[in-house]
Amino acid sequence: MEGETLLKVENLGKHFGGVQAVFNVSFVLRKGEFLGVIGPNGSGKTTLVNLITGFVKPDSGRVIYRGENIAGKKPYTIAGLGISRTFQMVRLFYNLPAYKNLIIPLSSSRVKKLRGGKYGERDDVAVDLLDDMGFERDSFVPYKLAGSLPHGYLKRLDLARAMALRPDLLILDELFSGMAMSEVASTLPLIEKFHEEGLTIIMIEHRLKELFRVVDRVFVLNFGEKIADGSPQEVMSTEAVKKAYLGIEVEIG
Amino acid sequence: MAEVGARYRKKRLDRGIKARADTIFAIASYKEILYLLLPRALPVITLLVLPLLLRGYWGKVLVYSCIVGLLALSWDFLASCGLFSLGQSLFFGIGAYVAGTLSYYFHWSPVLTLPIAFLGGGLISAVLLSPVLRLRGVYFAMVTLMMPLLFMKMIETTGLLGGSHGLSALVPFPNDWVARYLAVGAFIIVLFIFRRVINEDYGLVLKAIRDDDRAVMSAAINIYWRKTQALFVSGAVGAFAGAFMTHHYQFVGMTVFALDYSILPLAASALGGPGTFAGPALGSMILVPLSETLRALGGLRIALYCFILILSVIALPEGIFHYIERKYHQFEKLVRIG
Amino acid sequence: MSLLIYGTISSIVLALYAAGFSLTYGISGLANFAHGALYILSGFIAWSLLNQVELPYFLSAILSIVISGFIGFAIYWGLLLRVRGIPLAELVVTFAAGVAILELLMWKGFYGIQYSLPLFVEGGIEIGKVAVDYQRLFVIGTGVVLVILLYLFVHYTKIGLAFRGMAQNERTALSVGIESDWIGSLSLAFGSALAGVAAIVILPMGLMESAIGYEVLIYALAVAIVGGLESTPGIIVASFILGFGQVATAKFLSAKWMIIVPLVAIIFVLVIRPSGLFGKYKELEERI
Amino acid sequence: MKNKVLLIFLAAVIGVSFSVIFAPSMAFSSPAEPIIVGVPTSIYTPFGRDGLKAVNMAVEEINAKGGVLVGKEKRPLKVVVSDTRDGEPTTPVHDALMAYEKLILEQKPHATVIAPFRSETIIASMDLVAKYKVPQLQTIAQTPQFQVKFRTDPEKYKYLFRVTTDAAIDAGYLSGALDALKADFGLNKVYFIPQDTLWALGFVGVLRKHCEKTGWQEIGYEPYAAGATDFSPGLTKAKEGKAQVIAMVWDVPLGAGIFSKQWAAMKVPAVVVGFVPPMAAPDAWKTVGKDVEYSIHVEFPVGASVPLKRLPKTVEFLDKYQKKFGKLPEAAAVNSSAYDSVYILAAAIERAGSLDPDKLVTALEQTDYRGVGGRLRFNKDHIIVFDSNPEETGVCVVFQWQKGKRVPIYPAFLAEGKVALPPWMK
Repeated sequence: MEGETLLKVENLGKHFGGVQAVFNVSFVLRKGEFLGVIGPNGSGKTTLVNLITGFVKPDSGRVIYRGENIAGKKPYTIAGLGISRTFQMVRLFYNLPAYKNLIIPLSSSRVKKLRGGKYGERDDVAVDLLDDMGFERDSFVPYKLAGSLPHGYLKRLDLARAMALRPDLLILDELFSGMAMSEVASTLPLIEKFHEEGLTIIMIEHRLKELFRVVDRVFVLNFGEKIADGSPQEVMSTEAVKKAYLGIEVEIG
Repeated sequence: MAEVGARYRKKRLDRGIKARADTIFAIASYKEILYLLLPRALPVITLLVLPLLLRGYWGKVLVYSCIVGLLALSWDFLASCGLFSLGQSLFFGIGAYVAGTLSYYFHWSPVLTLPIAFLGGGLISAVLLSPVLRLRGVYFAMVTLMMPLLFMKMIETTGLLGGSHGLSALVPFPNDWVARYLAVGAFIIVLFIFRRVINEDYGLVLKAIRDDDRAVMSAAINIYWRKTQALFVSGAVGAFAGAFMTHHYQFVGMTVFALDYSILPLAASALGGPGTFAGPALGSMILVPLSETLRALGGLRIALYCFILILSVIALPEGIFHYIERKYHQFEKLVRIG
Repeated sequence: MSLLIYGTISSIVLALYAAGFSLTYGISGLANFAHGALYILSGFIAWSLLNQVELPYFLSAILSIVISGFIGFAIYWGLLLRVRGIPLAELVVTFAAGVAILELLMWKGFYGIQYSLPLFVEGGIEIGKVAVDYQRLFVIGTGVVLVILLYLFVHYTKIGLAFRGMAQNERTALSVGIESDWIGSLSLAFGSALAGVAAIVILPMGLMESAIGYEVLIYALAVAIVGGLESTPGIIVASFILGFGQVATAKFLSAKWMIIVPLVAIIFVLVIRPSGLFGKYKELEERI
Repeated sequence: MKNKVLLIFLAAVIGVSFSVIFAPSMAFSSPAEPIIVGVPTSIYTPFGRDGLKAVNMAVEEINAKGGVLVGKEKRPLKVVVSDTRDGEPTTPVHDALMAYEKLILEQKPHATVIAPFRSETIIASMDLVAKYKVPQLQTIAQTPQFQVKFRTDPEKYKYLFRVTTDAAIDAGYLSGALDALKADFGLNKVYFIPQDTLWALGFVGVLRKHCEKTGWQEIGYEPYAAGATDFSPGLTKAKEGKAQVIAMVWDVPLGAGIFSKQWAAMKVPAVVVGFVPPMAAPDAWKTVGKDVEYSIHVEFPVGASVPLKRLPKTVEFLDKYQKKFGKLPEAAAVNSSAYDSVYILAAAIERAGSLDPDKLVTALEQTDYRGVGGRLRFNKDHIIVFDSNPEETGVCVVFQWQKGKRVPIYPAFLAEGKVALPPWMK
């Protein structure tokens, strides 16, 4: 699928003390593309996300989003440009009701621009969003304290929080980790739906099976370096990847 | 009751008036309306009546309580977005000097100086402290602690703004009633505006910044700008308090930056329960009259605040307001065991 | 010449003020706002031991240092234990404790001309036509020795290494069996003792007054902010900047502008490099 | 459990405070209702502490004689104290004013003596006094701002009186001592170190003018902040410039103490002349050390701490004081004023025959009282006139430490010795 370039990462690099977390990584992401990022633990996936979203300042390289270099910009600026992310360890406001969690992104200037948030309306919007995520509006779930919700719900709440920004690029950092099979099964279609609606998505995942079902392209990191990039089939057939994932054989469905 | 206690036990229940969220109520009767209004109406009425009852010195004390109350409120507003100040006297002093200068050199009346001090004070505070906002942890507290003390020394040594002699014989309030009701009024208004704002989306964001600034940033919200706004609001309120005292005593001197104006609000907030505004307000209404009754002790009073402060931080972190609130919303009944 | 000498002196005085504070903070992340109070308190303790218990000067000096160390220790176990780990609560408690101490001193009437520690050695000498009294030279000596000792202590003794472990990473330190509360209390004790040392060498140059407690705290904080909270070199450099700055202003401008120096320095540093000259810039640079 | 305890504690606290709020003000009536004399001052400072002792002494003496005659009946005096704490530089002036106001509103004093310590508190309190019309006889603060503000509205501020000297007077006396030094030993190099507050600057200002006129050579003039803690720069300059006299005026104990010690330690070969309480105090020999020897100080007014053979009243006062309290007053200033002010007040009340403030003020204005400080009369600014003749005005004295004794050396009619030059300057 040929679309205009949305995000262009050029030999990005970052090290913490001695550890080279990300080394000279480059890739191009087209509009409407669904990119999966995989790699063994500690291969720098999360750091890559932090670099793109501005939570960590890169030592070298550029991140070009819609033609402008956003490397080293503040996280809120980047988010304001439409790059929204979820966290591997969900960051939520546990002492707020679930739906109130969405008020924070909804009251950002970006959303104001896109949606014109008049007072009082936001609560309804929040509840709608949660309804889409599977928090039935008429149950008590959306109004419960976030802290009292089970882990699966929190993950989806985090996703809802990310979506509340009306992002152009959604980055999912191991969304499925710790989710029950059934929850994954119910969440995956949501994400596919977003994609079909034209949202560009980067998905970092350990559950290769689910990942490969939805992504167009996969991109493998190992020790902070890109070792493969391409369609799931070709990627998994390359030697390097086989070595990296020693012993894991994946059937591609 | 002993034999009752044998076969019954106490059971605490929340009054079932709240539906779903905190903001949504299911009101069934006048009784419940009263139940909701009483805790809000009662203090207001009391505060409005007190100036008429109190004679002589205790009228002054009421005014002073309100001033400290304002400082405590401004402290709590800052704290609500994670900015922990040890120097409310900075805001107090800035306001006092803005008003004092205008009144001394241009003989402007409070009608002008108070609003100017309110806005100007907020502005100055925000500009002065905005660099610190980028830092985490104790930095903000440290800087806010030193700033006023350094300002005090600076005015003393350089002789600027009247130096150690201060500016005196400033324009007073027309009469005592104006002063009293101005203080009480400002106090009530600020209290209710703050309580309202903090439950709005705006306040929600502020509290979110306190809880987890990264998550807020990932929601495309410029936390530094929000913090600066909070700084402005808090500074403005503190400055108003200072300006008021300036006119009330027709004098402003370097000691408006003194530690007392930082400790009192802090102690009041810790005692009443930070994060609720009602708590700090309540706290100052207790602490100031208390300290006046103990004036004979001289310097010991300050020490006493400190003990109260320590005690409430260690023993009752939630503050007395939360406690009262909880008690108000719960009722106990005896239920038969088994 | 006199600029050099007196600049050095006041720099070292500042360093002594700040040393204890930053030591405690560097080790256990405790901002001990009772520092100034402990400083002047140990001064008064020494005074009472000297004039009321009538111990020899040397003994009462040592004792007062030890005592203030113990007070720090006690503050930790008595007050801080329950709020440990909540930085702001810690801060309020220490701050309140400090102010309480100062006000109690004031209230007990420790105020007046008679409260002053005698000089260690009367008189002074001339260094290149600049008169310096022995006490001030002694201050310089103490400062230098102290820094060296601290370095050795932190780098070569078991407990010192434990301190560093705690400073670097609390969790791992715990995992290798370093007991956090124990270290924390010790760090506070050491910090307080250092305050005591500073008091003993500096106070004889003048009178004692509980108001000094606040001043010491201010300067300690100023130095810490300018230098960067937990970095020892930062403290030293900062105190030299401020010290020489002040003396220079006194010499070339006028004595009354001295106080402006720290204020300007702080504002400047905060604008240029908020975490201090040598401080690690802790804004977002952490893995999440 | 802890919470319960805390809450009980708080409940008690609230109870107490409110019971006090609504309690009617205590107005017990006895056959002869006492005349209330308020003392709103900072009772921790040497000035306030010893001044208060002096006041109590005077009151006891008067009551022993049966009290003060108001109209027909004799009424005793009663002292009520309120600590303004304003001696501590960290105390907010507002707080001091509240303490003062509390005293006025709750104790209802008929007049106040001594009054606050710091100049700015006095200046600020003037409006308070004018508002409540309670005559105030202040005996500590000497700021020239008093006259300035007084003149802006004499009618409004008429309730304020000052029973002590003005900085200019003290300076005048010191210039006399300087002249002596010049005449006897040909000293002519002076270095000025005033405390950077109005009264001290005024004080030294007068000295400087005098020195210019009389051909002294000014080595340097360096005001220090009242909170200063290091005088080495100034002292070094003085030493480098070969100053023979260091004119020092300082009232804050801390700085003064540091100065004394530094001056001693640095062995600056010069005579200290001025007002440095720690060096002038009776026990300076002990606290500061033998180095105070030969230093010259002014005492205002006479009788504050140095007994003068030529003025029996001062000896009498200080003897009584020493008998009563065990030691002489600490500061070489204003203690006798506090003592005199009570008698002035009593006399005025008897003249007025009533306690009505305005009548009292008129009576006070006619004051002509021969007290410890000399003959005390108010000028149009409500300040006691001081000059050089105890028969006509109030007087001060200049003394020098000689062999551990404080020897009056100036003016001539009070001198008990001649000014001496330190051996290390010959």
